[in-house]
Amino acid sequence: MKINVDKESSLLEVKNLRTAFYDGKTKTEAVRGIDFSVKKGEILGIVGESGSGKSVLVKSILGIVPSNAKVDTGEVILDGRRIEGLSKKEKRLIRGKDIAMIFQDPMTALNPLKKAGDHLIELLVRVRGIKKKEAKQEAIELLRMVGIPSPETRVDQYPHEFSGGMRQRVLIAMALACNPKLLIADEPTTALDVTIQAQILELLKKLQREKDMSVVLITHDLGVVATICSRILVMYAGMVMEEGMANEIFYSPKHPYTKALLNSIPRVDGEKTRLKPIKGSAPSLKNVGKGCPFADRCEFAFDRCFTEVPQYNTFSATQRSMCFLAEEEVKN
Amino acid sequence: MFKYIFKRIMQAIPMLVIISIICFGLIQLAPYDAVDAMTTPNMSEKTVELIKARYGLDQPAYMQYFYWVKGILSGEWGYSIVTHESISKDLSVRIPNTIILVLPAYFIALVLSVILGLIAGARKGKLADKIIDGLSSFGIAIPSFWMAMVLIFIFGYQLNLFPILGMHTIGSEGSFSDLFIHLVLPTTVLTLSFMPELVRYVRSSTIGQLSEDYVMVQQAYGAPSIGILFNHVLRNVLLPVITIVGMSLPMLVTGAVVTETVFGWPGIGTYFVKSIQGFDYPIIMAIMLLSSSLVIIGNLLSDILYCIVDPRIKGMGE
Amino acid sequence: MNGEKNRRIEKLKTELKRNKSAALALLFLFLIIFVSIFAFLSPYDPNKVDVLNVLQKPNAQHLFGTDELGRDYLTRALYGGRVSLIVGILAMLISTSIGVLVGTVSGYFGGRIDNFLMRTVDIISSIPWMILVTVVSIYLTPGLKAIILVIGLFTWMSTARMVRAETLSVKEREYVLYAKSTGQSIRKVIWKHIIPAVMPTFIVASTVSIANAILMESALSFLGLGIQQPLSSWGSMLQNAQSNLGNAPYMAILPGLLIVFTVYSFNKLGDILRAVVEPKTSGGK
Amino acid sequence: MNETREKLVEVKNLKKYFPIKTSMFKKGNQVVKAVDDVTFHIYKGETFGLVGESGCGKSTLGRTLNRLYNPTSGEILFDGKDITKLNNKELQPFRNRMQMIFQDPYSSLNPHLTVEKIIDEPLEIHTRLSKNERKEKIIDILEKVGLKKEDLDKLPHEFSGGQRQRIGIARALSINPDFILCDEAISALDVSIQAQVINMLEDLQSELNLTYLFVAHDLSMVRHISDRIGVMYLGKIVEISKSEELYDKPLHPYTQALLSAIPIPDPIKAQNSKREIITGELPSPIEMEKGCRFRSRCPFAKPICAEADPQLKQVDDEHYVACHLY
Repeated sequence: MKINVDKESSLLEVKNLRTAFYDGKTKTEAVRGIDFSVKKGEILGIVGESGSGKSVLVKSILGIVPSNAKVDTGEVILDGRRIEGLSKKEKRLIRGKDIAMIFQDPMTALNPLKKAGDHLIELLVRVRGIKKKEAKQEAIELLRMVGIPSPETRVDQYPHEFSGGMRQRVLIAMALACNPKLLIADEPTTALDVTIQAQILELLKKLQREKDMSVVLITHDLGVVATICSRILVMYAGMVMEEGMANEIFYSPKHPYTKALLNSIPRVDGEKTRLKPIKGSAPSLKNVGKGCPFADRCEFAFDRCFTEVPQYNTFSATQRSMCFLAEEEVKN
Repeated sequence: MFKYIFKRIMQAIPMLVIISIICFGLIQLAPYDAVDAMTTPNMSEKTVELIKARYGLDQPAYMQYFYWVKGILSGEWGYSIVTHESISKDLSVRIPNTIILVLPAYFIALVLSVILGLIAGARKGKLADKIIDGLSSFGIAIPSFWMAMVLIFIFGYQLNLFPILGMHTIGSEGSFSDLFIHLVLPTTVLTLSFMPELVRYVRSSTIGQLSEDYVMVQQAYGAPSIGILFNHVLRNVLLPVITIVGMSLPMLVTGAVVTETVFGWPGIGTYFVKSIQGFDYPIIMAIMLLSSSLVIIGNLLSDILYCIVDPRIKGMGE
Repeated sequence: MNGEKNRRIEKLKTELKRNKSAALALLFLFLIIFVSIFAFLSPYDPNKVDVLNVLQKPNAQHLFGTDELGRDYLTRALYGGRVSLIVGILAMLISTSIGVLVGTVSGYFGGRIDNFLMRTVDIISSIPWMILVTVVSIYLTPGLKAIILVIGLFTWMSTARMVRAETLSVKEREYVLYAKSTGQSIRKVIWKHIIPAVMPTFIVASTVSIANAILMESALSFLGLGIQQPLSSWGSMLQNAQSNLGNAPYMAILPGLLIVFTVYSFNKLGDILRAVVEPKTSGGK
Repeated sequence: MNETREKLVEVKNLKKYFPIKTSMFKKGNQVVKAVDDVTFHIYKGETFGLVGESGCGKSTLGRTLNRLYNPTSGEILFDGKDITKLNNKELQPFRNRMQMIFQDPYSSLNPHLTVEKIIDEPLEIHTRLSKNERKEKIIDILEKVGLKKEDLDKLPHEFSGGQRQRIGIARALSINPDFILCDEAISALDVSIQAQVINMLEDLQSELNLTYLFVAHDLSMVRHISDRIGVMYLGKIVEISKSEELYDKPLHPYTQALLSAIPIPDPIKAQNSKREIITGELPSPIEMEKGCRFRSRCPFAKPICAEADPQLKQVDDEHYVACHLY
């Protein structure tokens, strides 16, 4: 295999990103100082349970956080350009053109009063500068590309005439219409049935290869990341607990949270063993303590874990983990 | 879609029948005899009998009801007890007068409300919203007659800019500019009294739509906020407004009762109030029947309109 | 339940702090209710004719002047407030009780009962209220009782619709399904599960319906179809004021402002209550 | 050995149709066949899993079985007694033996009631205990599900999703039922919390000798907790089998497709497994043609599949399948 140097370089780099929700005087920090990068042509999975901040993280990158939330600090570098330095309009133009996003609930993501085709045509005209007349033909092609049968008639149908899976395909077509360098998929299959989920994941994989895009896939389902992601970020309470290649995360996890998470899911094959749940429940982000956010639920936690946030320890060129225990391991 | 419209029409018919029965029942209950409206005290007993027979007033109630419905359908609405004038003739003069007043006021109010409501909704929590929303919640609390009195005092008594009574200056009945000058104050009052609720409706509907997922999706694809507002949100906001417009049909008759009374406008409102004060039952019932039928027809129209405009309903039942 | 009560009080406090106009409205309501209860403390008799002091402009003795019969205007306005508030509150009680009853029954039982009740609502609401209320009032002896009844009996339809919609959605919640599946009696299901869930709707609807009843009463009285002499309400005072608009414009100011502020305040009260009574359905966010 | 096992629930030819309202004048003759001629049984003390995609009728089947819905036709035998036609009063003695746990830990608890009152609801209906005795019992159960006495006076919103689900379980357990319907009971929970609840359900089962009907769409969880599993597609059970056997040797093409669609949390296996991704989507449950319902998506469809509705037949011990291939 020929190693493409360009492929190894980062498409997107995020540094020290912090986002919080404000309700009057109370501040709820959903994203607490996150660094990560997306390489060209990879599928990066971001895994986390509800409240881990994974969805807020990507919305912060795109600058589409809800009105009661604010990105406090952080640097986002896309293809060598710092996004902060750009004007409001330039920032807006990055969305769609460079980074496209698909969402969790395909049922509500399309304007009910606009035809499927109009959603695409609008984008083709605005982002790609295609003439309106030709745009319709292109829209049909896009629908065909995402596997919608008889796209010639479907293009003139309204969202309510599509099933959930088909709507998600329309949204993927919208993303493709922009020819983005990066596609962010926020729980794209959570609202869908397993058989439809398998179809959509297959489609994403195929499109990523054909278009040579980078994909960031956000999900709570470890099965989904294992199926299509090459690299994984494990998030908990607004922080990255562990980061590594898929094999590293699944076969030699370093962080107790990653380990616990893997232990708590049932196996599809082999012997039935008793599940090992994680004790307690997710921490409130309203009043976070001083220490490691997972300390309360961690079976290996010791005093230091409650008073100090651990630094990252690097295990390989690709794997790092935020835990004191790992520190010991590295030293030894 | 046609199936749905047909169904909807079939639903409206029994409603109209029930309303007509209620009106008829109230007439029967009323402490007067319908024949009084058509007779004068110096008519002979026999003439009265003849008239009774002619109008079917000697028949049992349900037969009278059919005669009555037949009369109404053929434009025969009975006579005033007080003036002995034909009600349908009166109405044909009064209704246009009310429409001249209400229609422009409603139209202006609608356009302004959509604009203001959109601005307020889009700038939720900002200064523009605070002003618009604050004024409209105050506006809802202002009785229209009081607003009319204030305007009359300022523009009529103090500044002497506009006439404060009636529709024409005596002697210049045909003049359009004269009519226009008379229209200014009552139209302003009506516009201002229609607006607050419409503004609040459009505002909350805009806020609701802006929090929909599809708006976030459009943002994620870099659509400018103005573009999202006009290309996407506006349609969704205007759609329910259609319903309101349809349901406002009866306003053409009863929308200005109080305002007309204050300004002495010779429309349905003053006619109605006068008939109430004079216990002129046939007129009261005629107006009640007319306005309720308009409500039902208005609802029907708005449903049909909705059904034509909304693709989600269009597809149903096929 | 104490925790819940405290939480609501807390919520009320923050809501009032955030929403200054609402706090003012609440203050105004307390004030207006207080002064109309203690209106009898006024040194003037609201109905005493004083021909020497007819149509006096506001002065030190008569803060808001006198009317065409020389009666102290402020005193009359306070007594008028009593009438307007009584009409508003009693009419609200009638209309919301009917509305909640019809709404829950209709929503919970569905089927034919629902069909019948909702058609009735449709029919009554297809007669414009102005027409309906005036028509019915001519069959009754005019006066305070009549106006309360008429407004109360013919304005419950929107409450019924709201409560019905709420009931329909609550009925499908899983805790109601559970109660049914475990054999709870219908009466108790409604009492324990449905009614508390429609309470917020009911409370908000009732403040708004006080406001609307006051407005309706004033309009009817203004047209001469409502409160009759010697009793007066703000609406009937304005009717009086209209004929004296040329020579005593101040007569229109006080009752008008009182109506506006009272109605506004009741509506605002509804807004605050909406924020306070909504139960917390989720933790965390 | 199986002959001697006692059946707690037996369902015979159960149908549940929902009419579709087409007009206000005539009741529509169109129906959704949510459950269409289903026959199966649940042994005492076992966990029977019911899987299928949304709209397949699994929840309706569960709820009809618990008599939350009135069945259109067919028979439900509970502990040998036909409860299909009993009215509310006659059902009362069965109501306390059949309990339910719901999917949504938010909407399954009345937000206006305290934990004590929530759990007290079934106790008040089904027992003659005094208020104090009931309270003692409630505290006892709370501890059993891992909550504390101090939680009695709290309202549901003060708990996390997992804790709320525990309250729901405590409510179901309070009157010592034999049978619990778990209707997507863990679907709304986070992965790490799901495991807590599943373990607790397993412990309670062995301690109290409970029988579960576990309705879910998460196939790996169902495999984990169930002894036997039924697979539903458009209102029909297409396959019933012991859970290991079902996953090792699925017979029905739909079961095969469903299982191969499960994303495996293991990168090497996931990438090596040859996944049979079925095309197409669920057809409308209203316009059902005759013949096998799966044939529009089935890779092995034959002419006969369009002709006759395949019946459930036994192919192995405790393994039933409804497919013309067998």
